[in-house]
This record gives sequence, C-alpha cells and structure tokens, in this order.
Amino acid sequence: MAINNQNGYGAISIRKVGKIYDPEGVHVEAMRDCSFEIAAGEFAVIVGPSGCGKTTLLNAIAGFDTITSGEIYLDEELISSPRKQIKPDVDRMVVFQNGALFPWKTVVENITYGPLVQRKMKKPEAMDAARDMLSKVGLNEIEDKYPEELSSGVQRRVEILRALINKPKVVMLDEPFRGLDAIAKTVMHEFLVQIFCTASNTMFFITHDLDEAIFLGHKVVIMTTRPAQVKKIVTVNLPWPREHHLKGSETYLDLKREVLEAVHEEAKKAFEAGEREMA
Amino acid sequence: MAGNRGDSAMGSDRFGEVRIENVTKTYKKKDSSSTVLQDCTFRIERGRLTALMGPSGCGKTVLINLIAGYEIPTTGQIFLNDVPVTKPDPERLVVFQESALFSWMTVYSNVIFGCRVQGMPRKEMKDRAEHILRTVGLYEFRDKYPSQLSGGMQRRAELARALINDPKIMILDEPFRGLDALTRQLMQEFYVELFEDGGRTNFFVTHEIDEAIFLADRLVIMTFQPGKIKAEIEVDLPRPRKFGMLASHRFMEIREYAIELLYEEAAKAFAAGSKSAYDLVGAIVAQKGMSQKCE
Amino acid sequence: MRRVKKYFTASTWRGFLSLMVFVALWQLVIFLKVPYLERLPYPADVATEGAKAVQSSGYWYNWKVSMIRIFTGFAVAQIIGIPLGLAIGLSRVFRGFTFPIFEMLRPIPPIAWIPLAILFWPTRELSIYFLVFLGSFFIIVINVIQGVGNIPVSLKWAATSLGARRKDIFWRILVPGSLPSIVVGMTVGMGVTWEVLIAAEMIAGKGGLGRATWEAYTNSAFPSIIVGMLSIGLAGYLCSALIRKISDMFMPWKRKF
Amino acid sequence: MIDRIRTGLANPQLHRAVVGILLFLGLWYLLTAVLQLPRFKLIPDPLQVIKEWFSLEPLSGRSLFTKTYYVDIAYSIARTLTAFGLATFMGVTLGLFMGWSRIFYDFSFPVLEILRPMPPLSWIPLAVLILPGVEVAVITVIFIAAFFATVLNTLLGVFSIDRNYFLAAKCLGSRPKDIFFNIVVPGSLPFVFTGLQIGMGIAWMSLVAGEIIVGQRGLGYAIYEGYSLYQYAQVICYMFTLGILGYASSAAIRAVGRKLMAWEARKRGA
Repeated sequence: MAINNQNGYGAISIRKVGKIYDPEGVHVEAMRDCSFEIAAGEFAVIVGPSGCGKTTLLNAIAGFDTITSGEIYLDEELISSPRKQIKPDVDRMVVFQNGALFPWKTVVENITYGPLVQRKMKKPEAMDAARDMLSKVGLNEIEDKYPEELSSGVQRRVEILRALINKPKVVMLDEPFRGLDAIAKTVMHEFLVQIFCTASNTMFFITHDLDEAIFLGHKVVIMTTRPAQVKKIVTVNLPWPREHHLKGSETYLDLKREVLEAVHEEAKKAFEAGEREMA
Repeated sequence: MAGNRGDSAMGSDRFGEVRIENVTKTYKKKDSSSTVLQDCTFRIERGRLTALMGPSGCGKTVLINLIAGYEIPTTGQIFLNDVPVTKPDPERLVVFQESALFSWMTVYSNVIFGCRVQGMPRKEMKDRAEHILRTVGLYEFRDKYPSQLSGGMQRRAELARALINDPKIMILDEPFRGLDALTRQLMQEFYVELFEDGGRTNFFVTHEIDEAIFLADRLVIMTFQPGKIKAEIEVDLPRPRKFGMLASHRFMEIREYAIELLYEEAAKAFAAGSKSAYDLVGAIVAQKGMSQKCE
Repeated sequence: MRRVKKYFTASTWRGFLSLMVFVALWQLVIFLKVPYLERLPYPADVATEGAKAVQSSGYWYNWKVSMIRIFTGFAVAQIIGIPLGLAIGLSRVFRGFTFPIFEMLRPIPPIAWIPLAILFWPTRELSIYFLVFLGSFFIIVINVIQGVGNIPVSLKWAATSLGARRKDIFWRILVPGSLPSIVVGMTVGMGVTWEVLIAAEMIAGKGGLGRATWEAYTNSAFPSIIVGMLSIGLAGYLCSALIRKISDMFMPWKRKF
Repeated sequence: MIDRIRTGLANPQLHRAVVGILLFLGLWYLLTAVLQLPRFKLIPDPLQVIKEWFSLEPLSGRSLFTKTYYVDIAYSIARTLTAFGLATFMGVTLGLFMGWSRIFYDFSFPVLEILRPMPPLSWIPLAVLILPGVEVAVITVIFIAAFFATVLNTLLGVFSIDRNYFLAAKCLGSRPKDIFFNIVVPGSLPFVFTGLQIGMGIAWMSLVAGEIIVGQRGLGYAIYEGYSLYQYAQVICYMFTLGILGYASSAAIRAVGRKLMAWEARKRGA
C-alpha cells in the first residue's frame, strides 16, 4: 500500500473529539472520545450506521460546525476545538451527499467558480484548466450543459473535479455515490482511483457501502452507533492502484468478512435504537 | 426448510406460477412507434424468488405493469396458473418503488385497505391485520401515519399491506430503493427471512446487483431497448441466506459474471444516447483495466 | 423552513425591538414634519381611538357583518368549487368542455364584477356575497384540479391492485389525496376574499369593517382610519388561522411532531 | 407546419373547447335575450356586447375604434407598470437581504408581518388623505399590493436554497459578496417569479378597485362610469379587456422567467 503523497501535506489528527447537540435542552451526544489519525496522502474511509456522527466529524474538519470537546489538527495546526474553529477554506474541500453543484451554472462555470472567486486565475486560464480536466476524464462534451441535464453519476464526477481544481490538502466526500446503481458505482470507483493517483490529496470518505470502502481505502475506520466512537480500524493491505480482479482475492474476502461483521453488529444496534426512539 | 419449500407448494394452486409468453409491448406515438418489450418469454416459478435486472430504461416497469394487469401486451400473453391476465387483481400484488403507502391513512388502515374494499368481515380483518403487523414488527406502530415512520418501517408496512391479501404472487419493484446501504442490508435480511418462512412466489425487480444475488433463486437479465431476456442465472447459494454470504467466493463469482453481462447492455444504452450515457464511457474504459491510466 | 421553538432568544428580542423602533419612527416622522407623512395621527391617538372603539357596540357589529359576508361567500365558493374541481380534474371530457370557459373568466379581476353584480342581484347584500364568492371560487377550483393531477398514479394502481373499485378510489384515494391542495386553495382564497370584501364594502356596502374605514375617511378621522385598517388586518389574520386550524383537524397525517 | 395545424385541429380537446365556449355564449344569449328572465333582463346579451366592442360609433363612446378606449388602457397600464416596477425592485431587494442576513431578518420581519395581513385596499383612505393627488394614492395602493407578495416569495426563495450550496461556496473560497451574487440571487429566482405572478394578479385587482373608488380615467373608472350611465355592454367589454391584459401580463412574466432561468427550462426538456 503505497501512500503516494511526497510533500506530506494534509495529515489529519483527531484527538478525543466529542460533540453534544443541545437544541431546546434536548441533550444528544453525537460523538464521544473519538480519536484516530489520517496520514498525509492517505485514503481513509469512514463507515458506520446512519446518524452516528460521521457527518458531524466532517463538518468540524470542514469548518461548518463546532465540536464540544477534543481537538482536530490539520498538519500540526489546530483547526477545531471547543475554543477555536477555523472557517471553511480552499484547503479542505467537501463533496456533498446529495450533490451541491450550482444548478444555475453550467458544468464549466461550476468548475471554474473556485479559482475565479479566489482570483487565482484569469477567466481564460481557468476555462482552459477546467476543459483540460474534463477531457482527461472523457467528459469534454458536457462543458456547456447544466447539472440537471446530466445523470447523477456525471454530476458527482463534475463536483469532484470542481473540488480538485483548487488543489486542496484534503478532499472530504460524504456518501457521494449514494443512490447510484452497481454499474455506475463501479465507474465512479475507477474514476476516483484514477483521480487519486494523480492528485495526491488526503481523502476523507464517508460511505455505507462496504465493497466501496475496502476497494478504495487504505484504511477503513468503523464507527459505533451514537455516541460515535471508533469501533475498529481495518488496514487494507491491497496493492495500489486498486484493480477490479482484486475483489475475488482471498485477502479481499477476508477483509470484507471482517468489516461486514463489525458494521452489521452496529447497524443492528442502531436500527433497534431508532425504533425504540420512534415508539 | 429450503429443500421442501418448493415441493410442498408445487401441488397446490395457493401459490402462483407466472408464464410470460412471447410478450411484446409497443407504444404508438403520433407517427412513430417504439417497442419497449420484444418477445419476452420466461417463467416466474412457483414458490421461488425470481429477480429481474437490467439497465435503466429496459422496460422493467412496463413488464411489471403487464404482469399486474395495469396494461395489456400488444402481442403475446401472460398466464397466472394457466389463466390469462387481463386486469389488476389482489392475487397479483405490487409493492412499489419508493412508497405507495396512502399518506392519509394510519399504518393499520393502510394494511387493511385491501380487505376492507373487498368486503372482508371486520373480525377476520382485525385478526389478520394484527397477526401480519406482529410478523413485520409494526404492531406498536399501527396507529402512526406513514410520515412518522422511518424508511425501513415504511417498506415493511407496505410488505404487510400486500401480504395480508395472501397473494399468489408478490411483485416487488425496487422496494428498497432510496434506503441507505446498511438499512437496506437489514431490510434484505428481514425480507429474505419472510420469504423463506412463507415460501410464496416472488418476483423482485432491482438494479442493485448484490441485492439480486443475495435474495434470488434465479436471476433474469434483460437487454436494453427493446427489452428482451438476455440470460437466466441460477443462484445456487444455500438457504437460509445469511449476510456473511456476501463475502463468499460463490457470491463474488456470480456477481462478476452478472456484472459482465450487464456491462454489455450498458454499452448499448450508451450507443443509444441514454441519459446515463457518460457513465458508460467510463464503464467501457474500466473493463480494459486501469493500471495504464495511473501512469 | 423550520425554526427551533425557543422563547427569549436573540431573535425574539430583536423582533420586539424592531416593533418599538417602528412605532418610534412613526412618532418621529410626525414630530419632524416629514412632508405628507406629518399628517399621520400619533400612535397614542390611534391607541386611544382603538380603546374607545373596542367598548362601542357599533364596532363589534361591523365585525359581525363583515364576518358573515366572508363566511357565506367563501363557504358557497367551496361547496360549488370543490366538486367542480374534482370533476374537471377527473374527467377529460368534462375538462374539455368547461375549462376554456373557466380560463376565459378567471383573469378578470373579481372587483371588476362589482357593477355587474350590483346590477344583477336584487339586494346589495347579495351582490357582496357574490363578489366574495368570486374572490375565492376560481382559486379553489384551480387548486383542486392541480391537487387531483398531483396524486401519483402509483397510488391509484396500488389501490386497484388491492381490489378497490371506482367508488373506493374516489373516496379513499382522490379526495384525501387532494386535501392538501384544497387547503392551499382555501388559504390563498381567503386572502383574496378580504381584498374583494373591502372594495365591495367601500363601494356598495352598508356596515362592515371596510365601510367603517370608508366612513372614517369621509370624516377625515385619521385615528379611526388606522383602527379600521388594523381591525381588518386582524380579522383577515384570524380567518387564515382558522383555516389552518381546520386543516390540521382534517389532515392529522400532516401534523408536525 | 400544415401537418401540425391539421393534427392540432383534429384534437378532440379543441373541439370540446369550442363547443364549451359556444354553449356558454348560447346560454348567456338564451337567458338574457330570448327568455329574458327577471334579473337577466338587465344584462346585455353577447351580441350587444360584441356590437358595442366593434362598433365604429359606440353608444358609450368607447370601442375598439375610438381613441378613448386606448387612452383608458394606457392609463391603467401606466399605473400598474409603475407600481409593479417599483414593487419588484424594492420587494426583491428587501427579500434578498432579509433572506441573506439573519439579523436584518429579525429586525424587519415582525414589522412586515404586522403590515401584511391588512388588505392593500384598506390603505386607500389613508393614501388618499395623506398623499398629494389621487394618482399617487392609486399607484401607492397597487405598489403595496404587489410589494408584499414579492417580498414574501423572495424571502421563501432564499430560504428554499439548499444549505449545501452555501457551504460548498464557502469551501470554494467565496466572500459574502460572491455568495450573494452567485448563490442567493440565482437560487431564489424560481420563487421570485412565482411572487411576481401573484403580485401581478393582485396588482390588477387593486388597480380596478383604486380606479373605481377614487380614480380618474383608466379601465376601472370607465367600468364604473359605464355602470352609472347605463352603458352595460361597455362594462362587459371592459371586463374582458381587463381579463386579456391580466392574462398577457402574466404570460409576459412567465416568458421573462424562462429566459432568465435557462437551467430550469432545460431540465424540463431533458
């Protein structure tokens, strides 16, 4: 498992992080004492039951929300603690669950939005860069389409490109392929592997799909139900770049079994807890 | 359980067997016509779970509408236990994509809807509903409205609404679509257990390949426009099915084989300019292997 | 948009403050003799006038007259409009015959019917009922038609599958399924209805809140005018609140939990 | 092209529409001209209306071929457009800022909520007494009518924008100004146009009321004048004229909306 980041930017350290939501005095503990490390250039996948606080963690790293205890560091710099919260910025990009391409901008306008508002590039330069990215992944014919004219698989890829053009240290993806069918997902995985090989960012990837988790990740972090803690960290010893035939290998199946059991246990707990809550 | 299930059901007419024979469905537009299904012939066997897969736009939904009797085939015929299908009937029940629960009725009213409009006596209706609600674990939730339930519970309520009518065949149109992967997995386990206990004929349409293999006895794969039957695969995983099987060799073998067949159809959809076309550019590249792309 | 219910938050204080500022500004424009606005009465005068009005029986009589007019016209509009909307929504043939007539008459502002209404109906009171009726009639019909159209076909199919006959589908699926749109139609219609009522009362009415405001105008009694306006606003608000209340009662599945 | 017209003419819905409208006119004629039922006697029959409308020398002095007719229309349009333009400009601006800034919202919304339930027409007496001249008063009342609909819908439009768009824009390095112009403005457009449609409807209604009650010239005024001078056919002509203008103005708003929101149109096309 070669981590291919040489410059060493984008290491995330999560130390004893906790989060308590308290609207109207209803005390909900979303996360408790959650600690793990993501090395620079590592592809980390987070799995766990719905509503277990994975997104809470992402929000804290991205700077959308605060935490109530613990600390989060990005490259040795404190970015989040109960006393300090760094604002969202271009070094930490988020790709959202239901997609957040601006529907009123064309594909190319979406991708060039970042460099243009940051005044990093002039318009022609940004357009060239965007077109270049699109053609590298075989999407050059769609630059003038509006997002809603595209299938959701293509929308997701455009959104990932929109994040990457800013050369962030970390890319965070919150269940980006939810709702896609098996074939479309396979395509997305190929795409991500290809992107990851050239872009060398740290990846923070949240998913519910275990095949996806093992196929993509250097490590799979399994979370418990609420309050979320780290249940288990599984290191994926598969060669990189990942190839499809790996999915039949004994190592892969062993890993899958391991992750499956751990997650299944938590999912069941969460499901039952959820029903109790509704009753 | 798994072995004698088919046998015991075989003799009776309690469960149905559906034959689809040379079914073609053509829609006429102003001056052109489009054939959605062409010469489809296959059987949904008695007491078994048949899963249907195919790319989007291959006419899966039309096929369901035909079997349910909402539409009639242009040519060919569909038989349930040798009786031709002509109109909707409670013996062939559809569980719809997303939810078709009536949002203005409580869970209980939804479940007894079929019995009520068919005029079943109140006492019998109540007993049956209670039994079925306990089976799907929704007894405590019977007075709630669908919007108050979680996604997984809504799907179970819908299964209950169909099951209470004791249909000869259950038709499920992507019933777990829109649930997150983990809830979906739990629903699949719940559903497969229900199926293995009841042993009725089931026809399950999905485009999620893991789901299809995990649940089905037999897998039918359809082609893209016009929809034809491309292949039928026997799924020989043992019953009862357990989630651990998802990581078994046999499972992965069947999966790879099915994906290969589906890719071919996906590529055709691309040539036809389907909306998901651009996903398939990637699909074709992906088949060539990706090691060279990384350099 | 859901707002967290919590009292005495920063928002509440700001809201309170903003109303204070509004009243202070009102006072200020008169004090500073801002052109035209200086003719406004002082807030305190309005308050005194309001207190006086609340104690007089004439004031409450006007409330009663306006409310009776609103509810009669509005109720008749619903009784005719809802079945008509259902029929247009359900039958293509019926829709073909009636909808164009409907579309021809709908864009004419209800207030433009005033002369014709006075001409046609034997009493003024009846013509006001008719105008109020027009104000909400077209809106409710359009909303019912949309409501029927928006019921997913899968629900009708599911019901047929389960053995429902046409009658069952109508009463158990189509009617409850279009209720949310009916409520939207009623809410919007109620707003327009008050518009029409005020105009009708000012032009042709006898008694009623609109008329009272008009009479205050002819006497140039500024504080009374503003008391009238506020009363009309309050009455309109109460009517809308009532519709919300009723809709909650009829649609328990839409309640927030 | 000819084919399309032919298939269009073969459409049974069109036949029904024609039959339906003819039936309506027939019934009207029957009730007013043939049977002459008690109350219907007073109402002119459709032939009288059409004759009056197309007459070269109308009894009321107002028809398609007289200058007065167009002067009336011009007055009404000028009033509506002035008020509506002002309301759109101020309403959209205010709505966008209210949606964009929480503090601004907290300060302005309560005042808006107190003023909003008062029907615009209830402002007429106050407007006439305070403002200089009837013309300003009428325009003010129409303005109030359209303004509230626009503000409220714009505000809803901003609230309807997916929160993730804001987060994504922040991630991409936007300053507040960028967010305002790239997210808030385009994101609320669909609702803004709904608001404009509603506003336009209420504006026409208030115009008529304003003109009837205090106006000089204009369609509403002419309707009431026609009524007092027993020119009932002209009253009906003018009602239909108002209907046509109302319909045309909302069609115009829809057209502008489609133009500005290309992404919505294409989505529907796909």
